[in-house]
Amino acid sequence: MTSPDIPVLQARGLIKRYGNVIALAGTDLDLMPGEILAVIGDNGAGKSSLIKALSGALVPDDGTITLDGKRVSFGSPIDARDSGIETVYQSLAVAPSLDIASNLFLGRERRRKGILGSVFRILDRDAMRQEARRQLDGLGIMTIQNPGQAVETLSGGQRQAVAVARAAAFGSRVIIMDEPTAALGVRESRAVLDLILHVRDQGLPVILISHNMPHVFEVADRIHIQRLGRRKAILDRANVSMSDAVAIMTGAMEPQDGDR
Amino acid sequence: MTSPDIPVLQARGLIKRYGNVIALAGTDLDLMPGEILAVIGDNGAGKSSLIKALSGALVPDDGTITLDGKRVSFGSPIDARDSGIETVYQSLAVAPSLDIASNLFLGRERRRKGILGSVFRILDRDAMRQEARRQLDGLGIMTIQNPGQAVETLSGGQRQAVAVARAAAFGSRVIIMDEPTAALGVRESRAVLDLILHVRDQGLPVILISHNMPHVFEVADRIHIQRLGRRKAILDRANVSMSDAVAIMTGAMEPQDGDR
Amino acid sequence: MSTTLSTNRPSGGAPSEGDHPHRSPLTRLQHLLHAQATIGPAVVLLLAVIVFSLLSTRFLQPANISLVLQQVAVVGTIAVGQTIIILTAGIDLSCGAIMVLTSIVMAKVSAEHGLPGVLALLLGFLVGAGCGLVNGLLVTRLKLPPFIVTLGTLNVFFALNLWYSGSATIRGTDMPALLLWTGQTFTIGGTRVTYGSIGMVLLVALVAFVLKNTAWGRHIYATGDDAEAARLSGIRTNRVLLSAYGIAGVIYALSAWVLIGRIASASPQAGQLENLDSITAVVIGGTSLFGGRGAVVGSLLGALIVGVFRNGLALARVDVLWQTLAVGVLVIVAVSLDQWIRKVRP
Amino acid sequence: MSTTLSTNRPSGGAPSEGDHPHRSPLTRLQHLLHAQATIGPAVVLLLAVIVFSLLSTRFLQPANISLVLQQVAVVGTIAVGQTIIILTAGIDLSCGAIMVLTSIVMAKVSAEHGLPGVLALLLGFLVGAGCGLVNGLLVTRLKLPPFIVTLGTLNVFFALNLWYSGSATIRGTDMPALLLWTGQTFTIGGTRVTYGSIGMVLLVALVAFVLKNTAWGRHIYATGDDAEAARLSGIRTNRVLLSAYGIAGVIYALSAWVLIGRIASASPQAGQLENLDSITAVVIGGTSLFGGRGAVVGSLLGALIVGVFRNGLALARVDVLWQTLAVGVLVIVAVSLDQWIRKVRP
Amino acid sequence: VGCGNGGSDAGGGGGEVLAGLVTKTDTNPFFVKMKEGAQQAAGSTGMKLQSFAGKQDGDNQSQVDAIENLIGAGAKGILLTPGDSKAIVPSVDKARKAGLLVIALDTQLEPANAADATFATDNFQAGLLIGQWAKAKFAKDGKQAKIALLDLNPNQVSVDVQRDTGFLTGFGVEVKDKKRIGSESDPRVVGHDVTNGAPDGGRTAMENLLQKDAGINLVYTINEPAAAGAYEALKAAGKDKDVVIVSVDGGCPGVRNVKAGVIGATSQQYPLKMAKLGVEAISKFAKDGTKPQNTPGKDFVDTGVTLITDQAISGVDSKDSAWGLDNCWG
Ligand SMILES: Nc1ncnc2c1ncn2[C@@H]1O[C@H](COP(=O)(O)OP(=O)(O)OP(=O)(O)O)[C@@H](O)[C@H]1O
Ligand SMILES: Nc1ncnc2c1ncn2[C@@H]1O[C@H](COP(=O)(O)OP(=O)(O)OP(=O)(O)O)[C@@H](O)[C@H]1O
Ligand SMILES: [Mg+2]
Ligand SMILES: [Mg+2]
Repeated sequence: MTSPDIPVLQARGLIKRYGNVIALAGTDLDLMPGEILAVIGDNGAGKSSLIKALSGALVPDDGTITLDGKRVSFGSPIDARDSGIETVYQSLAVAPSLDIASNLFLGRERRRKGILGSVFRILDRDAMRQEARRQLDGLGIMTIQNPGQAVETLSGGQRQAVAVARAAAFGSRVIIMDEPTAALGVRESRAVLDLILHVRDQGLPVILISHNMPHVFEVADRIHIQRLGRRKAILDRANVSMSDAVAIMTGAMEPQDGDR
Repeated sequence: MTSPDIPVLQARGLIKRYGNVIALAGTDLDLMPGEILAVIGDNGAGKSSLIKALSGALVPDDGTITLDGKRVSFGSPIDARDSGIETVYQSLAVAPSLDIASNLFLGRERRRKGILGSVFRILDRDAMRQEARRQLDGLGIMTIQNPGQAVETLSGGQRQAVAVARAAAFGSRVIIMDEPTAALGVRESRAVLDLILHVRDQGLPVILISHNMPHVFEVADRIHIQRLGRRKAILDRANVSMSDAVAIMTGAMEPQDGDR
Repeated sequence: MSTTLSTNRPSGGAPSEGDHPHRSPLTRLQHLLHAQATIGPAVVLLLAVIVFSLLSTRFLQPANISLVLQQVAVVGTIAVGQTIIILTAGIDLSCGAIMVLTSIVMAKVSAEHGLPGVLALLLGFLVGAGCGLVNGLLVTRLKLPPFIVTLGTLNVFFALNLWYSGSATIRGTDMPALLLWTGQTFTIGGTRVTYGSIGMVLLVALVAFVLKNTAWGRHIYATGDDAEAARLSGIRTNRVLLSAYGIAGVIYALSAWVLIGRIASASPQAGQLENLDSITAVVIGGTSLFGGRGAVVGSLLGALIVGVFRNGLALARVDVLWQTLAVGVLVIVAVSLDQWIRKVRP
Repeated sequence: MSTTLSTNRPSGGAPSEGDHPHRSPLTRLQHLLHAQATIGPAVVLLLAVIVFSLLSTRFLQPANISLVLQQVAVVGTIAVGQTIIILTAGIDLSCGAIMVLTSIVMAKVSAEHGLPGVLALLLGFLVGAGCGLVNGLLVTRLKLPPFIVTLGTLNVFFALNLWYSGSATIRGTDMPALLLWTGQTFTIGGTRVTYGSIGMVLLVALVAFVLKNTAWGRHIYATGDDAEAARLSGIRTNRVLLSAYGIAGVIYALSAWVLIGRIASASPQAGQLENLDSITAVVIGGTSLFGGRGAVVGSLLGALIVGVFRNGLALARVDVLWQTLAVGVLVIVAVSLDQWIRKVRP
Repeated sequence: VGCGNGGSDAGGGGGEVLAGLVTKTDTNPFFVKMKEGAQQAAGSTGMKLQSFAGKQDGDNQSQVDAIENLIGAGAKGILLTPGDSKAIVPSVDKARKAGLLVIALDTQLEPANAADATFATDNFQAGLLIGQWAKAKFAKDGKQAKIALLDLNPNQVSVDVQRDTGFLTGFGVEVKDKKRIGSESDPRVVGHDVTNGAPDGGRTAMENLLQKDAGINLVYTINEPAAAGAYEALKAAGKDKDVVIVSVDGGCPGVRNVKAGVIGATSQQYPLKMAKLGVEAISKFAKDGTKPQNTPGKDFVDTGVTLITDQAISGVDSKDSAWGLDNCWG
């Protein structure tokens, strides 16, 4: 389905202004099949804005996005989701008062079989619970005992796990994660990193935003450096040191020609 | 004023329950004069609850707190603040619609001199602005140009800087920071770590909560490991490896006797 | 180090608050009774009933209970629509005005223009839906707070009602029987019950079921909980909000039907107090004004609590003045008690 | 690597929205005019004035302007208290009931029990403060939403008013002159102005100054913005809330004084519409119902907008029915326009 | 079923006869006085009275609830001042079917015979009287009238319409539709505005009408509180000496205002009398089942209106304010 040379997801010249703040100043992005692409940058560099544009949560003022070589334009997160792009937002985007299963299936609920589902549009709650259970088990999330539990009763780490599980369960083309480990403990972070590797190994490309350099250098295949609303450089993890990446990121060093 | 052998801040057997969740299961804490004490632990280990108890934001169900050897009991954050304990909370605790100067002086506003201040209780806004400017400059926070700017117009990093500046400006006995670098970029985190070292060098002890082991091992003098609502171990940074600390934190290893 | 995505809580996890996939009917019932949002108002209602039945022997007579059901039918029906709006973190001050307008439309087109009852009803539902959609469009397109939108449309709809009706009450005797049907009674176990009361109870059951068992229902909760999170989760929140206001409008039209049956006429002066009354019912019923939490069954209980209170005080021959005062105190006490009950739960 | 705590924004920082430490009076004025919360309503008011002065030549006559000021004096005064409450993220439905109760107390103790005017006023202020504190205590102690608390106390205070007054109006001729003073006029440039109108304007100025220039004022905003953050920042939020309700109560008592002067009597039937009217003024004035954002000057403008509208429509001989409709539309248009103006600002 | 025979086991009252009073509101002093009158009459006839009220003018639903509660409580009769005189009829029918005597007070039902009896002021007559008086006064003074009408609210409730059109008719203005306010097209009428029957509304309405036409010299008001507010507006505009205010009610503060020259003339009505007659009728009905008879030639028992003015004009019957004070209510 995807050729190894055409980027799965490509952005060109994305621009987004908020009043007189320019969040994206014409940024590019290339995500190759099967890779983990890390996006790093200072606070306010436009990382979240970039991935929001890719996931339809934000409509850019200008610029183009292509998915598997075909131009797309996402008017809402639903459009991106329908194209197989799943996103874990920095703000998590879960509904605290709903249970885990409802959250997992939010916006793509399963309906009962037969007339009950097609005409009366009744949800198949049991099926969703069981499926949620299976998903969580599959990801090794064992501490969540009851998929009928309200998300607001979960710890921060468990909530993060639900958001990640949702993306992993439904993503069919691309998975995007915006600082998924920011609030997590060492062990929980570890589990998320393992999950990212696991997803990649199944052939799905992943975009990972993180401020944690050791994490980035552990899992990323390539590193996209965002600076002042633009892509400053794109580095191969194998060919760059952590300190050089940080130096480019903060503007202390200019990237080499080959990196641009 | 403080003897090097008596802990500045000491907690014994703090207990806090939420319904049938036990956030603190009888935890201890010792902060020695002039040290940076890191508190690490899994998500939900009770770190935030512990420092909330120390800063008066939460009244423990049981247990004692002593400040410079004298027993204290804080009914509200104001009590702790009046005793010289300043805290940067995980949730930042700033008022977004107020300007930076107002936030810096929130709850301890400067009043005009003379009758205007004493009787009519009119604020000395100019003095507060100037003082805020001085504080921010002193901390090297140069990108905030105008202390009259509303905090909601600041970036996450700049907000964090305001919260840290407030603690640094007013802390006279102890400064507590709950994950101050969680949302910060590499450079911004660096600045906060430098600030912590700077404060310690001026003789103020600091409690730092963080999930970032490299940060912890860079600045901490001692490391308090919180686990399941209790202090599991207390380690000297010089004598412990990062992987051992993480192993104890996650329960994979038992601490040695000397560490308890 | 573990390679599973697992987190740990000191106490072994929060109490389970949802339902388990496989349960006996009894467990289901038990869970229903303990559902967070309705246990409080149920206890308050029980207390009120106990107290009033001690104060007056008439209180627990079937005829009186049927009476209370009739008396709360209108506000109880409106409260169902109000609950949906409040669950989306909105508030509807225009509900009463929509009800009056639709009742006048139903009555007038049939009484004066000779439209058959069914068509008159249908037209009324259309008008109700239209008014609701106006609210919904203003909320979603202009991004105005619902409080303000409905504060404005409250005046607009009420003025339209006065204009269309010429401020004249339309008598039931001029209307087709269908419009008055909600006021008809039938007998259960020797007690007369109106179709309107039964309609209210069925509506509550239906909406409770829909909120729980359809995607739309889940989306109402998710949108009210955190609209931005819901949008990012792939919910078309604007569409959800619009449909919520539209459906609430239809429910207000239903309440107009109940109202016509109840007073056997259509009065353009009605409905001016229904906004605060329905909000009171919803709030006493345990639904949060901040959205995303609550249940429509609670609102029915809330309406019943107020109804039982008014009726009980009247039977106990308490003066109107003190009834007003007592209802004020009731609101505060009932909501405090509800909050306290929730805290006490494990 | 830099050792300073510095962050970077692509565009060089957000626009400066506060005031600079040193400015000329002119710059100060300019900043005042451009203050976020009041530019919108000011523009709306200006537009309304322009339109109505084109519709009727009488509109801009000083006498008519003085009239509008008198007509909004009561609701404008109440709106000051309402603004304080809304700034704390609350809402006060009981404001009108507190006003009537205090007006009756002031009038009755002086007219029937012969208390001197000063003492009657003082007692009125005490009652107002007491009612406000009851609201405040229920909000802070029981942690109930202000909407519910004041929905309850609204009934309680109103019932107390009816009970204490025996529903009888007290005539101005029986009262000491001081109580009626707010209705007295003096002449500025040939135009008669009542002390009540001037009192409202001064009150707005005073409260605006206090909110901006005292710690208490800052704490009101901080508490409304995010109560938990304010508490953690070392603000005694309960005390702030309590004082806000208490002071609002005193302001309602002031509005009672203005009311007595305006109608030269004390009527237990007054004040039933003041809750929604004052909220309308506050909301049109650009204060957010979510708390923490807004200004009391905006509320005065909001009250004036509604007053100008009603007066202008009456002068343009618009029927009362359509006035009701127009006010409904006004609320929505004014608030939309305000939001749009804010968006347009750089 | 349950309702009708509910009366036989007559509650905790120990055989006492229960009568109900349902008023439009419990805030208007008119109804408060009516309640007091009924209470007194009930006391002296050995009955028990329970009163209810709508929450505001036109609140039909609360009145429906009240009637049902009274049927349920086993009342023998109900005194009712209907908030919506048409919409309440079906509930009244229900009560009558259940064997209760229903008497309309103050305001007639539509149709009037829906109640067993009506003890009311003829509101049209009340308006007519002040209209006739004003016409005679203006004729005598040789002035051309410019009229402002301060009505209740935009809802066109029957009392409001009857008084307004009665006044205009009495004054000799041709009213095209006696069932609606504002159907006339006489140039002498400057305009109508609404007051909610309260002083503040009266003042604002007067102010706005004065802005329309500063030459207004005759003001009709729905009731005396509105008149008091209108007077304040006129005083502030310096016109209180040149303008004649007429009103309806005859409450003691209103009559005092007649005496003070604030109000030129008012039509006094008698809520205490209505209430007393009503209670007595129920008492009688409870004893022997007889129902009251209407005033000959009318479809209700007219409790009378009296024009109260200190500026008596020949040709128009009136009493002075001293008499009015002796007979005023509250
Ligand atoms: N909704 C918004 N309104 C106004 N400005 C915004 C908005 N969202 C983002 N911005 C601004 O756009 C710029 C880029 O923001 P963005 O969130 O994309 O940065 P980021 O790289 O994700 O930062 P962080 O590492 O702190 O998450 C910032 O200056 C931010 O203040
Ligand atoms: N207000 C509260 N109500 C109920 N439970 C709470 C509350 N605050 C904390 N808890 C529970 O107490 C336990 C300890 O929480 P705490 O916030 O202290 O953990 P933490 O160590 O700071 O975690 P993190 O690293 O995620 O910040 C958790 O299980 C949490 O769910
Ligand atoms: Mg981001
Ligand atoms: Mg924490």
